[in-house]
Amino acid sequence: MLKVKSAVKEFSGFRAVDECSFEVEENTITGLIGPNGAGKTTMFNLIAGSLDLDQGEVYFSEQKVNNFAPHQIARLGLARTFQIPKTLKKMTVMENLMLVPSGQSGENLWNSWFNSAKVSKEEEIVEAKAYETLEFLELTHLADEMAVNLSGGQKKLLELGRALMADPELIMLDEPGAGVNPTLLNKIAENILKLKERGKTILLIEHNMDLIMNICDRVIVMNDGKHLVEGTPAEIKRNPRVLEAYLGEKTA
Amino acid sequence: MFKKKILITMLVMLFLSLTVSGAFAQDTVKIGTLMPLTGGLASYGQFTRNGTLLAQKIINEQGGLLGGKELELVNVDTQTNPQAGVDGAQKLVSVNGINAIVGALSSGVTIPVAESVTVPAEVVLISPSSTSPVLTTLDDNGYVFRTVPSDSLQGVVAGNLAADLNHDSLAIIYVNNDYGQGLNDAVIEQFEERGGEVTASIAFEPNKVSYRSELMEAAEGNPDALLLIAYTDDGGITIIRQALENGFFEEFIFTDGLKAPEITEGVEQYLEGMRGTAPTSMPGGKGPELFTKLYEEEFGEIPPKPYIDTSFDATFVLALAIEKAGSTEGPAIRDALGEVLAEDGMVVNINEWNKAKDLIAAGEKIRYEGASGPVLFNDVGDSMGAIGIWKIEDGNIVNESIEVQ
Amino acid sequence: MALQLFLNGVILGSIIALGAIGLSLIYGILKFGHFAHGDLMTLGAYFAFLFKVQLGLPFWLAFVLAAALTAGAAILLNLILYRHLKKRDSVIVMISSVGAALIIRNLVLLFWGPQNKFYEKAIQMPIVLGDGLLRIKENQIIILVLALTLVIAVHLFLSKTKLGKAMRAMSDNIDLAQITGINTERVIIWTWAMSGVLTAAAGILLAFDTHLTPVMGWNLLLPLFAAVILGGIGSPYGAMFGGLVIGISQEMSTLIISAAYKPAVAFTIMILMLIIKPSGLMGKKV
Amino acid sequence: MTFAGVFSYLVFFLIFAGIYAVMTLALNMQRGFAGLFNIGIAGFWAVGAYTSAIMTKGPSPDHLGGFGMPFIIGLLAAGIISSLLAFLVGIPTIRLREDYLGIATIGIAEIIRLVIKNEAWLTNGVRGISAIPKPLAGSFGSNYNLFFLMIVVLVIALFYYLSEKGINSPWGRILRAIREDEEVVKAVGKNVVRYRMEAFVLGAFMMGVGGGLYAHFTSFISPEAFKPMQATFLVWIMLIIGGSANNFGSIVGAFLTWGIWTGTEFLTGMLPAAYTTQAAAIRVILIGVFLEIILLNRPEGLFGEKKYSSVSTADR
Amino acid sequence: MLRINDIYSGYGEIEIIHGITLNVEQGEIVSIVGPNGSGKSTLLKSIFSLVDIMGGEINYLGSDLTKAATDQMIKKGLSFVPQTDNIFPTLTVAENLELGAYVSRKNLSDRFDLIYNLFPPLVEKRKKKAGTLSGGQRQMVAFGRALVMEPKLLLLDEPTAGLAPMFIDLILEKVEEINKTGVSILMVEQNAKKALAMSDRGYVLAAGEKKYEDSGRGLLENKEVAQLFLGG
Repeated sequence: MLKVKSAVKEFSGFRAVDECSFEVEENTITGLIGPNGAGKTTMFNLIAGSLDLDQGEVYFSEQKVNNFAPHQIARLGLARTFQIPKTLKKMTVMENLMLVPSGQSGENLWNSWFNSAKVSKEEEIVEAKAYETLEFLELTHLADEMAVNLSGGQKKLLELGRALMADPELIMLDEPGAGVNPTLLNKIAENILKLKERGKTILLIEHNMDLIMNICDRVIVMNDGKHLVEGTPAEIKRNPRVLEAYLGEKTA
Repeated sequence: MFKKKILITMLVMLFLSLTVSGAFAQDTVKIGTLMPLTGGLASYGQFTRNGTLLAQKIINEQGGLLGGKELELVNVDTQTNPQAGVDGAQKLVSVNGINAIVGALSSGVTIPVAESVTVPAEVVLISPSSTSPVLTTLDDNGYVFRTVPSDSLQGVVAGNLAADLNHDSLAIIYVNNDYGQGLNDAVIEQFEERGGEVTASIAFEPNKVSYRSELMEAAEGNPDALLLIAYTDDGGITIIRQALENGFFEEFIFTDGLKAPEITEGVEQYLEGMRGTAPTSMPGGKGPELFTKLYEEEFGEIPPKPYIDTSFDATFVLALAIEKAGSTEGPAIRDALGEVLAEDGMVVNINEWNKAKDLIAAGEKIRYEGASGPVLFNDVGDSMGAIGIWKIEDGNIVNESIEVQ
Repeated sequence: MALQLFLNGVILGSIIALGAIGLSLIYGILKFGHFAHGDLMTLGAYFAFLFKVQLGLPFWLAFVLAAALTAGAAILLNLILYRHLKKRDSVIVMISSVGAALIIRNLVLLFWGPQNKFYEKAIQMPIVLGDGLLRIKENQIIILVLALTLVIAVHLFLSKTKLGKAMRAMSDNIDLAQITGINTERVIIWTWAMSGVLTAAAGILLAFDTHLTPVMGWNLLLPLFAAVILGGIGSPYGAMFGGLVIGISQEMSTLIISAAYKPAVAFTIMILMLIIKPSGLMGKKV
Repeated sequence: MTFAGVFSYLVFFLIFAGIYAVMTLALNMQRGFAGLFNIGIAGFWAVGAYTSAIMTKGPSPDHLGGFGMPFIIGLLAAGIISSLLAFLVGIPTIRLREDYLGIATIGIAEIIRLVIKNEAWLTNGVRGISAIPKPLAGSFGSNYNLFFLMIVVLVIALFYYLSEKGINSPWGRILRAIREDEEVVKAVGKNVVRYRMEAFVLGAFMMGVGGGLYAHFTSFISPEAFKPMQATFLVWIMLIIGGSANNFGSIVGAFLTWGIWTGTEFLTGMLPAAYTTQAAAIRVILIGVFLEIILLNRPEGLFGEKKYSSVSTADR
Repeated sequence: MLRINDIYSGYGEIEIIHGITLNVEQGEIVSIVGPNGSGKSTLLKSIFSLVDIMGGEINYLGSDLTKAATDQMIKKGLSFVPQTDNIFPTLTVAENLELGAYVSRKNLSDRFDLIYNLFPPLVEKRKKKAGTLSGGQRQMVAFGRALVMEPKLLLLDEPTAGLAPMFIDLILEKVEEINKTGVSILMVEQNAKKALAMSDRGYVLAAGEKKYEDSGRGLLENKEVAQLFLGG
């Protein structure tokens, strides 16, 4: 599904991602963990095209996607969320979601003007889909609320919803659990599992180990921009190198 | 709250602007003037407006027109900008109810005013300074006149002057507008016809800080003299000074825009004996001298700017035409303008409004010895002026000879 | 000929550079294009006219007083206008500076009228060097010396004084400057003062070489911006260099293209620069 | 002052303000909706005006022309050429930081003005193009201006409708989203540069048409009409006073500002002749002060930003 | 010397720190550790009023800091090294250091000598623009700038973030050296183990709240703390 080969990214001499390689299998939930500064978010940005690789390769669905523009990769079926939830503040929750589906004919200005019938028909479908997504997230009561008025957790859900609207093959979630209260966290976990049931592939960065342990099929640990270890959650939990990495004891 | 206040302020201002300007509208004959008081030509507009005011004063002091009505002038600032000028002209016509217009100064404003306001509204317009040849061919139903000759006329004289001064080659630097362009074309044609060679013809952008590179370009090929087509304030003086300072040229020929003592200030010794051309009065007329005297009595020293006199004349002949027509209707004024003036008419000087009225009452034709020379219109409304040659003597400008058309 | 054009370009360029330094610093620290900068330049030139011609003071004194007054005017603009708009979109601040430009220009028109003015009526004959190869006026030498002195002074100020370093630091990173204990409000005021002095100097020198008109600064504004962009926004040294490049290329362009297109040279360089290297020759990240 | 006079001036005033309103609507598309900083309006205005003039005039020895196209074609061509220009300007600059785009556009506008001034074969240079045909000239007698006003109102209405419809459509949704957070829009697979460019080009189209209207109304154009103050910054002032990202506010802003701009003329008229120059300067100063007061007290403009939405909530 | 009492802070309407109490005594090294997003940096920024304070108070050497101006804080001996963007890239190294002396210029050369002794690599880079240095050297410049302020209490926000392993140890050694000259230290650090090992006391944060407080050693030996990082 997703293959990263010897990825390298430098920021003014500092290697944020250093020869990192890993694979994500189809229809699995894979956790990407590691201490702060390990290069996880940088890795996400490299995959999603927000940053360009200095070296290495990224394959998505067997296609080499090195240095694609973000919107190009998104169109191949990759959706992502952001660590700090990004929402379109002065737009409604509904609009936040309806923005997403690609290939809407109304995105063409000409159609929006002169092909109203077709556009509004599609809009109904998109709207229904957005509403469905909100139902899935149990957010329907907020449909017409401006995104800026949502709580932190609700914004996280909205981000998730936006990822769903894209009908992606692969969803990359950057800390879906950060700053979220336990109830909401459970809900997010549930939703992620449901997505797997629907056949999606999920890659998530997370610091909440409960979440990782409970839902992940595999866990990849990054440290210092490198792929440190990889395994099932149970294996990872027992691995001494992981604990060391977290507490800052460098392996010499 | 604030929004409301702003809206109200704006509406009040709008209302005031419509009413105040038209409020004192009783029993006067109104002529609109379109003069730039801000923008690029602001330094001319103030004085050309004075020219019109002087005419107004003379006419009103001598009993007004149409049986004792006062002449009222209403000015609108064109901002030297067609958008504002056209709007202002329409305001004059519609709101102020003027009967004729003097203005505007630049052809860039005059022509759109004529095309979109005065011609459709059948209002006579006399420009004191728009020299563009376009004005001649304008489809104007005869409503557009000017008291300044088309630039082609002066160009011929300037070209001849250069040849007469035994210059074999000539460089021209001209201001990049329709005035400069027109003169430039005419000079080249005439000078080359006389066997001379124009080595360079360079347009300059007004109000730039340095013209040294233009001058350098002009000086290439060592022409005998520089013919400078410019106004004093848009770069003309700077060009003269920089030409002298850097030794690019020693011989100059000037045109009307530079006929001003200002150009010699500080550089008298270098410009001594230089000559130039300018529209002027026919031989025998004493309009210009009289005008200078009257102007200085009223406003103090007359500035060395062109078109103050032609503005005066435009106002005066409009008054003549209105008196002749006995009406303030546009078509009547238009027809009267063609009838009242004649080369062989009875001489009227610029301070003789009463005499003019009497002559008109007696059905006589008038030869108006205007401030800028005799004013006569040809059948397309252009002034048939004369071009004079002037010379710098002891730092002063003196008229030397006159070339009649 | 080329040499002469080059010299003319250097003179024009050093005047542009003086104006551009202040514009660049303000752009760098306050993050907006100050469209009233050209008109501040005009104001400075007219202040000097007031002192030198109308009040008969010696040139150097007029220069100093005019520079001080212009600095005051710049500070005043900041106090009554830009300071209050700091949190706004930079476009709003820019539009307000257009308004300020209108106000200043018309104040000049109001007090001094639309006619051209001169500091000195008499002209100077140039010193001819190398058998007519190069001509330079005494005044132009004064301009070059003064401009050079000011540029060196600015350089010393920016590199040696506490305040100068603080200005550069703020242009780099205003938040860090704040936690370093720099009183940012005060430094901003000093930045305005300094660019007021420099822009007044530019205006005075320009008028000294040619003449005064109420639109002189507005006409030079775009070349100023071109110099700033060329040098990299916020980089005072870049602005100096950019000013010289713009001045020289404008003058020398007449070797190749018609003089009528001379004003376009600055814009063309600017646009090419934006396409090739938007951060400017000496600029930081965009 | 007669009623008929005031009425005919009012019609005239509305035509002019209306042409400015077209410009303001266009700028609102670029600035208000897409966040694009165009301070070269004069350039697009001029290109539109000259294009339409050249397309519709009969043959003239003074400049390119002789196509004799109908008015409508002239306007369309004006829009198209102006958009083409925007496209070319946009290719290198639309990705840059907003103030870079601004400075690039003002530079382009000045270059355009110089080209118009100096390429006489194309534009008749400084002498300008005269006798630009008015549509159906002579058909309405003294009511002609009323007819022209109808055309202007029609254009405003059309642009207003298209702009509103566009901004409330999925297309506008993307545009509004770009203004909120570009990263999100990229992450969901939309080509941000393309939508920016579309808004820029569309705005330029409207400016071109506005320029065409101007040319046909005044029948004469010359480089003088396209200076930055009246042809660019005034439009900006209108937009800011009316309220950015609000089509209705843009139109009102244009009418009010043009009213003040020309209306404060009465100040000059009231004072003795000796002070007219001063009065004219004071007037412009007052306009400047007025603008600053609005910016300081109400930077979002009189009407502020309007909430646009692609979804109607009624049916749920 | 520093007492943070029940502080609430965050960005705009988003509250990140939910009532934390903390103190630093004269001469101590105090570390704040905790998982990502626990609010460590925000807490540090609250002290310098770089985020919005919604409640609580900050007391430093007996006076209320919550409303103090930055230059006042610096005069009283507080200085702060941010995690990123902590140098002026177009200024030279020497100029960067000098700006640290912006508020007070007493004994400047002594202070510079101290910095150059502490960070010898900076000596030869003195005239170089700080933006051209490597990450570790930049961090030295940032430290140097803060130390020139002659702080009594130095606030460090993840001083080792983004540094190569060899530099991490170096920088932390320097922190201890600085502490030995009598400067108290409050730092947020990701390398929890190392940080706690050298600290007199430590605080463990999670989700914007204080979870544990103990001596550095004590926290290191606390199994629960270790669990917190890997999930409890």
